[in-house]
Order: sequence, then structure tokens, then C-alpha cells
Amino acid sequence: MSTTTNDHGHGHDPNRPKHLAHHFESLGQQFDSGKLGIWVFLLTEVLFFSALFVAYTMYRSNYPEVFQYASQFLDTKMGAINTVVLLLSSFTFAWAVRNAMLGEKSKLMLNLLITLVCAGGFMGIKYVEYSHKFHEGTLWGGNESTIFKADPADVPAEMKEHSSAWNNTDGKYSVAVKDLDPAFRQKVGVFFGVYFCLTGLHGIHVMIGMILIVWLLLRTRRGDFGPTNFNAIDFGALYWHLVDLIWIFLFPLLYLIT
Amino acid sequence: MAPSTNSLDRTNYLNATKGFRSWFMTIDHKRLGLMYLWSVIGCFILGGFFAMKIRWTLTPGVTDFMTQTVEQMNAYNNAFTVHGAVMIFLVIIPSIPAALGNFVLPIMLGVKDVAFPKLNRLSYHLWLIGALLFVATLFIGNLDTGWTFYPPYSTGHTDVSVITAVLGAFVLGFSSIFTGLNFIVTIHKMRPPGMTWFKMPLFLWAIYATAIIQILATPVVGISLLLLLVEKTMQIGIFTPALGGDPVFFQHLFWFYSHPAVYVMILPGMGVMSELFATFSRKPIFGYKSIAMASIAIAILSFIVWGHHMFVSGQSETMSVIFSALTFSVAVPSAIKVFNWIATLYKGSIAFTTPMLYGLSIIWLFGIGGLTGMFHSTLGTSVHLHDTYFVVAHFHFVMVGSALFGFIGGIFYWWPKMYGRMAEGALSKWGCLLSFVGFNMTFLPLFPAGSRGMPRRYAGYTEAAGFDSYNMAATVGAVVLAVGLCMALYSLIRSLKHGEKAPANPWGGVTLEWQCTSPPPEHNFDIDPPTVDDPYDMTLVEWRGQEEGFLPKNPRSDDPCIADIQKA
Amino acid sequence: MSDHTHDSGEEHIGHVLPLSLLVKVFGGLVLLTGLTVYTGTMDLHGFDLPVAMVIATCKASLVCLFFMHLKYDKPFIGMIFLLSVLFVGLFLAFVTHDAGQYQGDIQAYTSEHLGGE
Amino acid sequence: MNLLNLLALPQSGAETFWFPSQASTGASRVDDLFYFIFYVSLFAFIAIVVATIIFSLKYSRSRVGIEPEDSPHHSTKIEIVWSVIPALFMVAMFWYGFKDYVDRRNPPADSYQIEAISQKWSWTFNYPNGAITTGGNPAIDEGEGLVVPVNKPVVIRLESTDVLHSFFVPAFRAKMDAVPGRYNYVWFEATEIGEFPLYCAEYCGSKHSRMLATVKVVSQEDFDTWVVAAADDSDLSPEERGKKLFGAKGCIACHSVSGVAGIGPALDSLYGKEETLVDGTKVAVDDNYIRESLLDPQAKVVEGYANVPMTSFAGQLDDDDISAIIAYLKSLN
Repeated sequence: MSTTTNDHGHGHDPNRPKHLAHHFESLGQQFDSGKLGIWVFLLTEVLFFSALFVAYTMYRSNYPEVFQYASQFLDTKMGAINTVVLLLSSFTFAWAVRNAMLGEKSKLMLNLLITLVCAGGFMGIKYVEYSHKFHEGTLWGGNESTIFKADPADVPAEMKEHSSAWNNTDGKYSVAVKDLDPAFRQKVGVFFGVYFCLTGLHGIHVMIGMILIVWLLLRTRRGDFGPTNFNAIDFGALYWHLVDLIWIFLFPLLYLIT
Repeated sequence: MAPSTNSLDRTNYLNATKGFRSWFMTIDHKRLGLMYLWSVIGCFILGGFFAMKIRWTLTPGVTDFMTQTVEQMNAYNNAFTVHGAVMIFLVIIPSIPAALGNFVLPIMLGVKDVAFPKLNRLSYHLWLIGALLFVATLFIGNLDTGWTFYPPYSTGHTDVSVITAVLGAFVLGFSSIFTGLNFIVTIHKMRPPGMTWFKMPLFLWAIYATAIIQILATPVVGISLLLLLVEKTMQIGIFTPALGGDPVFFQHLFWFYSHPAVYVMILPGMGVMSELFATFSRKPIFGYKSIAMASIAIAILSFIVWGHHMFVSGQSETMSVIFSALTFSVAVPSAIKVFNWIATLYKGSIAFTTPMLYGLSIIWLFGIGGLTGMFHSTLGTSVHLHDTYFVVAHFHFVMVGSALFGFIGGIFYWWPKMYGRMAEGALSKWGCLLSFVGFNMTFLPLFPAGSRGMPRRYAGYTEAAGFDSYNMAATVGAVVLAVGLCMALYSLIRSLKHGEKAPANPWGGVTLEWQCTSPPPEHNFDIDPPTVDDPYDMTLVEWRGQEEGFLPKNPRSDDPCIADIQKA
Repeated sequence: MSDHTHDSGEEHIGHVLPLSLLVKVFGGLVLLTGLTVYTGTMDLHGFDLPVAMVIATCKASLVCLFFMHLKYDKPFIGMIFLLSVLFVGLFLAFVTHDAGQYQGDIQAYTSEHLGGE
Repeated sequence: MNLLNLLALPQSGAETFWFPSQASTGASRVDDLFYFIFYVSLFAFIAIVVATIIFSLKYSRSRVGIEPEDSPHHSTKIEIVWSVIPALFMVAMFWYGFKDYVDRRNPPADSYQIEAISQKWSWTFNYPNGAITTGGNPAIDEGEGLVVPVNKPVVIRLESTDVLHSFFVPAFRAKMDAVPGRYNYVWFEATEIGEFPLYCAEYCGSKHSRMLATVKVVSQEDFDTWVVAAADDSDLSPEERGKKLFGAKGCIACHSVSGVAGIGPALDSLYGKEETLVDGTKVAVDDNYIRESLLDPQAKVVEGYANVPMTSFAGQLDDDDISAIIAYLKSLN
């Protein structure tokens, strides 16, 4: 992860590139090692998220009607917009890697900036969604003040079986937790628990990614990257794509249950 | 000054730079290895203290069952939890891979350092933070969940000390992941020319297999513990039944990591065994390929056997049967290794050095530990033995009798390389012998105690239950074991000043770490790159007497040190 | 990078993807997102989840192959990634199957202990 | 503990070096399997020990000198042999273990069912006819313990009110966790009349080691007489009847009487106190409030428990029953 002059072989060579780490033989070895390293790290990330995906699958396969019901409280429109925003950020980051490889410093800066803005936009929309849910009280099971509200059209007939007291207030049906069939309500709480854990953990990854991008921007401005030295950009992009990849699955799994 | 392959009087990695910062902020894998080593030993003493506390509480006559107070029970529950958590997360898991692995792996590969030295340093610093969190736990509350942190007890029925402990385990997990990642990349990308996969020393195979488990399994426990944490602090109900969660699900997540973690503990020990048996029999290891492949097989199979921890948890019948069958599959490669080691002794020239004594002890202890494992994979017997002292004895035979003894054997084996001095002598041999005897005295009686129904994690037993004699024997054994371990530690520390100076190759090993001087120079090798040959062709070196140790039969002309010796 | 031909690893340093390809991939991803939202609003008679997952997998493959340039990397890297997916699949299958089997014991308990019905 | 007994096989179900006496139909099958694995293991272990000792003596460096003679480095034939033979034994172990396990997970159809409710740190056993017992270990309490008839399959339905517990009777070789939020089942058929210890085998907190109970196996006639008498509560004081009902109706499943809130609030030292409700108002816990809470639990829910509604007991408890429960709760102060 370094700028370089020229490279002709191993350690005792006075022509050794000054940013080739002391224990590597060549820039190629250094790049390959970094690449394998980041991929192995991504693998651990996949397994890190796996437990939540397993939780999701396990609860959904056993309580499909709960998931169907609870998913309606998620805003598909916002989810879809966020998907596109994140895809766009992935695209600009991939472009940034190309810029780095070609040594286009100003374009690299610009693409990284767009990526950062998209990431910020994603978190902004996420914030709106979260605050909406906190406001409405569609939260996990441990929260007692939960009152589920829904547009009349969104309340499926079978839902009526699970609760006795739908009230029409402010143009919406709402049902206080205590009026939902308790077994059903518990599992609705579990759905939101899984929802908040999955999106929350993903959000944390986005924020880590944003810090990473800021760091890359600073290094770009310093002129660290060039055609033979773009490892950090490349590896940062791989991480970012993985974050995107996880969202690609989260979106249909959470928002699009019919 | 006579030419020598001992470099204590020259510049070496120990004396190249001085001061706290030069150690704490080092990226030298050897210094990191040593820091891990001493930190692990420190934690071992802490865990050992709690082990003695457990034994003391259970000693018949010390606490009367009828008058035992809740405070005493809580103290006991805290002791077994801290003992387990410290020994597993802070001692055995980092022992061989992080301490010995860090020191030895790059030298064995003939390279200057691991692939990502800074990440390596980060691993160590994370480990320290994790260790500090665990130590903080001791002062914050009475951690009493057992090292397994099962909900709903951990989430709803005990104090906040769970939070620091879980955070500690989480951070330690990342330390372990980064170490594994580093080793995988180093082995893949930095093997010297000529060292094909099947010319790699078996210790590296073992570390590689371990690293696979570390990177695949540890993230899962990381997220499980994180979920436990949000559940405890924010009542997100994924595991708590009162909130609609499923406590058995936590056990699945937990054991998906924690069973493979058992092999994170034992595989490196097996790697050390292979090195010890080859070197001290002065013979190529028997069945090199099957040992190497067995390591990988164990690593992969270890992922699909976790359900045998859950035979009585309410896991479904079908899954229990599947897990039982899969569990046996992991026993076969373990058995193969034992047979191969024994076959290595055949027609060898066996040197009864301290490390080899540990090696021979492990053959027996791992034999017992492995064979008693079959009682647990067999469904019929497992149900009865589950959560009794039979299990406790079984896993101590594997964790202590094999993994920990492997660690100590490895320390004695590589000690001359680490410090340039021999720790060999009557003291270290008696230490090994006493540890072996004491260990058996402690844990052998616990097998029948367990099969007769002695449940684990009990702060006391009524006299009528009839477990007093077993407990008495175990306590006496524990004292002998403690004395043996102290002798081993003392012999190591004493050797730092009084030990004889070690040559580059005191034992006759032909893996690359024996080619560099003892202790190695800062960048591991004076010559570059080192010669790569069959790692177990013992005829490459010959015995040149106590002072010079073993030297290559055909030394390279550009090796200044050896050339000098041969002239002299 | 043309003047660094001496380095044996150099040909690996940097496979530059044409911008047009990146744009096409991005376009494809957006289209697929639209498609999944559209199919999400329809009732596909139980095939909703498989369809959504197939689309998501297509999107993921596009990201992996091009944005993450797996297509141009050594196959070993792709294998690593597949390995992780395989382990997750195994994990998921075992746990979900088990939970499905014992769900009856949970539901029997819930219906007896939680009021309402 | 005579070490020579290490190898002895069980004689007609009596206690051995390895096991307590066999007191159920399943016990002998577990023991037989255990001894099968034990002898195989012992043989393997002795082989390992003998080989290491012989090789160590014969090929020690002081005897053979520093350079050993040449010997083979591997042998595919022998490696296959020592992989396949253990594998075959393991297949046998798995097979018998599997058959035994399946039998012990599936109780016979005519089993007598008892509910065991576990809580920190005691057991309550509910019989189909309303009889209730607790504990039974003389060191802990004076409860009657789990009383079961001999030679009759008994299935225990396990539940837990708080954390994980485990039902473990070594003499029956039977064990199963009690998991909160679900049922688990364990069954056995006792073959011997007598008293056998019952342990909690899953760590459950401070007094885990005192969660002891006793299984009392009696003859079928004795059991029939006993169970009828045990269910008859006409001679009990209201407090005692209330206590029984409290267990029998499953109140204890959610309401502890040990000061620690479970799914619902703890009910000891509650009578006469003031409680805050979900809507913020306060209510005094008196006869009327308890009566109302039993018949219409949702009317006044205590703060913190909105999410865990209680089942109504209207129709299940008559006035006498309710008075008895009130008397019991009063007595807890």
C-alpha cells in the first residue's frame, strides 16, 4: 500500500521500492497477499452476518404469517431508494478503482466523494425509517409501548383473527400490543428484533465504510495512489461492495414479503 | 571468541532495540510471539488460581453442604465461570497459534515476517483489551453464567458482569480472526521457492487447519455474543423465550463456533506433537501425508458436529442422530494421527528430552481424552453422561492433557530458539513427570464419579451422594499438578540466566527455524533465502557435540557462521 | 503500469475494467432492483421468495463478478467466497431444519401459557 | 471404591465401579453400550501404551545410538488398516447408540404422564388427578418428591419457569433439559422400588447445587392409594390448599415466590403493597384486586408486564379456590 519507484527483486537491492514492505519479495507478492487477505476478511464478514440470516430463516420458516404481517410496517419505497443509492455508491467506488489504476487523481477524488455522499444519503434515509418506527412504536418485543399502526388497506383479513381491537384513529387502523394475540405479538416483536439487528449491523458497516472512504480521500489528496499502488482503494472497494451485497439480500428479505 | 551458532553475544531480535515501546509497538512476529507467550502464562496463572479455588471448595470437609451460604455458592459459581472463560478464551485458544505460531511460523517458512505485521500487532493489542475486559469483569460483578453464557440465565437472571465478559470474548474473537487471517495469507503467499504444500512442516499444516477454523467459526460466535449483548441491554428477544425467542437457537449459534474452537485448541497441539516425534525419534514422521490431510479433514468436519453438545437440550431427534454420526467421522482422523506418531517411534532413536517427555505424555493423555470422546458421540451413553463430571474429565484430558501439554512441550522445544538458552535438566523433567502424575490423579477419578451421576457446576454435594472420595483424590492430584507446573515454569525462568547457551540446532530438527542462529537475528536469517529441503529428512544434519549441537552435513558456503565453525 | 514489466507479479496489479462495462453492470443492477420491487407487489402463489432470491442472487453475482472483479481474479479467490456461502448454507439448513422439528413443543407450550385465545 | 472393580461387569443390576444400580428398563441398555465402548477403548488404550513403552525402551537413543537404521516412512496398507478398523467399531457404537436413543425419545403409548415444573431452585410435580408434590431430598426440604409406580412407563413433561434446568436421574440413566417457553419430554420405566436422587444437570444460578429432589418408586398398589390421598385436600388449611393450587394451576410457571420476577411479577410479600399499573395509576393489592386479576387479568396490568398477558382463570377456579390462593399469598408476607 505505497507509492513506488521501481522494483527489481529482493531485500538487499538498493533499488527496492521504498514502500514495498520489508518482508515481501515484490510488489506483486504484496498485492496478492493483500488481496487474499481482504477476501479472507470478507469471508469472515459473510459468516458474521450469517447468524442473523439463520435467525431470519428459522423464524420466517416457522412463522411465515407473522413475517408477512410485520413486513408491511416497512416502507418499500424507502427500501428501494436506498437500494439504488447503495448500488450507485458501489458503481462510483468501482469507477474510483479504475481511476486509481489509471492514475486519474481528480476523478478518483470525485468518485470517492460521490460514494461518500451516497453512503451518507443511505444512512440519512435509514435514519428517517428508524425514527419513523420509534415514533410509531413498531419496535422489538421488549418494548412495551408498542402500538402497531397500519393503513386500513394494509391490514390483511387474517390479521383480524390475531387481534380483537382494531381502532380507527387518525385515518389509520391501530392496535395496542395488549390487544394482539399474544403469541402472535411476541413473534412480531421477534421480526422487528431481527430487522433492527440486521439493518443496524449493516448500518454500522456502512458507517465503518464511510470512515474508510474519508481516510482514502485524505490519502488520495496527499497523492498516495497511482498505477502501481492502489491496493488500499481496491481493498476498500471490495469491502464496500460486500456491504452492498448484503443489502441486496436484505432488501427483498425484509421489505418485500407478500 | 569461539565461533558459535549461538547469537546471545551478537545482535539478535532480543537485544536489537530496547525499551518498553520497542516491545509494545513492535511488528516483529518473534517479539509479538514472546509477548503472547508471557501474557498467556500470566492468564494461565489467573485461571489456575480459580481452578484451585474450585478444588478447594469441593474438597470434602472444607465446606459443609448443610451450612453453605449463598455467598459461598456464588463465589464457587464465579470461580468455575472465570476458570473456564479465562482458560479457554485467554489461554488455550491463543496459546499455540498466537504464541508459538507467531514465533515459529515465519521462520519455518524462511521469511522475515508474517504477511501483515501491523495487523499482527493489532491482534495482540486486541487480545490485551479483551484480557483487560475479562479482568475488569472480576471487579464489576459476580460473573456466574459458565463460559457458555446460555440465555435466558445470562440475559435476564444475572448481573452486568456478563456485558464486559461478552465484550471481552467478542474482542478476543477478532484478535483470533486476524491471527488466523494472517497465517493463512502467509502460508499461501509467502512460502519460499521449493516449499510445496507437501514439503511444509506438519506444524504449519496444523496451524493452517487451525486458521481455517478461526476465520470461519469465530465470526459466528462474535455475532452471537453481540446478539446476547443487545438482548441483555435492550431486550431484543431473539433468544429469550419470554420475548418470543428461542434459547436452543443460541446453543446452535454458540456451538457452531465453540465446537470447532475445540479443534482450534487441539490441532496446534497435534502439530507440535508431529514436530516433537520426528525430531526426537530422528526419523521422518510416519505417514506425513495422512497426518497433513487429517488436519484439514478435522478442520472441515469439526464444523458439522456441533449438535452433540445439544443431545438433551431439546434438539430434535433427527438432528441428534445426524450429529452423532457426523461426530464419529471426526474421530477417525484423530485416531490416524495417534497411530502415525507411535509408528514414528518404531526403529527411531528416541531422545528423552523434556519436550519429548511431554510428547509421550500426550500420546497417553490424548488417547484417554479421545477414546472417552466416543462415549459422548454415542447417543445412548451420551444422554446419561451429559453435564456430568465424565464430560469434565474428558475435555480436561483433551484441553489440558493434550493441548496444554502440547503448548508446554512446544515451549521447551522452541525455548532455545526463543532465548538462546537450554531449559533442559532434572528440574524440567521432574516438572513434566509430576504434572503427568498430578493430572491423572486429578481427572481419572472424575470419570467414574461422572458416570455414577455426579453433576457438574455444583458448589457442593451431600455426603449421601457419595462423591467425597473422588473429590478428595482430585484435590490431592490438583496440588501435585500445580507443583509440577510450577517446576516447569521455574525451570524456564531459571534457564534465562543459568541455562547453557543453545546452539542453532540443539535437537536435530531440519525444519527451517533450526537453520538460523539462536536466538534469531532481527530478520530471522543471516543468509537469504534459506535452503528448503524435505522437512523431515534427518540425515541432512549430524551431531557435533553438546556445544555445537546438530549442524548441516553439507553447509552452504555463504553461511558465514557455519563456515567459521567448520574452519575451527 | 507499462514500464514495470520486470516485476513478475505486475500483470496482476490492476486489471482495469472499461467504464462502459461498469455502466452496463450498474444499469443491470438498477433494472433488477426495479424488477424485484415489481414482482414483490404481485402475488406469485408461494413463489415470491424463490423469485426474490433468484433476482437477488443475480444482482449479487453481477457485483461479485464485475465490481469485485472476481471474473478476472484467480479462481481460488472465488472458491474462498463460495466456501463461505457453502458453510452458511450448511449452518442455515441444519438449524432451520432442527427448529422446524421442535417447533411443535414451543407452540404447544405457548398456546397453553399465553392468554388471549 | 475398589480399583479392581474397574473391569467388572454389572451383576443383576447392582451398583458397579462405573454406575449406580440399574433402576429402569433403559439403564441396562446404556450400561451394556457403555461397557462395549469401554472394552474397545481399553483394548485400544492398552495397545497404545504397550507400543509406546516397548518402542521407548527398545529404540531409546542410549541403546540404538544417534543415527537410527532406515525404516519405512509410510505404508498405505497399514494406514488403511488402522483407519478402517476403528471406523468399523465406531459404526457399531453409533448404531446401538442411535437405536437406544430413539427408543428413549419415544415413550410408549400407555405411559403415565406427570408434569414437572422447574424453577430456581426446585421441582414441582403435577399428577393428572391434581396431586402435587415437590422436592424430596432430605437435605433440602420435606417435600414428597417425584413418586412413580414401578414397572410402568412414566413420561415427564418438562417445563421451566425461568432458566434452563435439566431433569437427571442417574439410576434411570435419564436426562432432559427443561427449557423455558417450550415442553420437553423424558420417559422411563422404573424397575426397582426405592428412592433415587434427582439432580438438576443444567447450571441455573446460585443454588444450582441445591436443586435436589428424590424419585420414589413404589408398587402400583401403593401408588394408586398414594395418588388419591395426595390429591385429596379436604384436610388442608386454606394456605396449604392455596399453595397446592398455585403449583397445580401453573401460576408458579410465571410468578415466582422467591422475590425474583419471572415472566410475571414475583408474588411474595406482595399482599397489601401498592403496585403501579401500565397506565400509571396505583392500586393496592388486596383480596379484590387478586380476585379480579385471576378472573380478568387484563383489567389492571402492572407496569412492565403489558407484553406478557396472563390467561384468565374464570371458570377454572371457584370461590373457595380463590380464597385459598388469597390466603396463600397473604401467608407469603
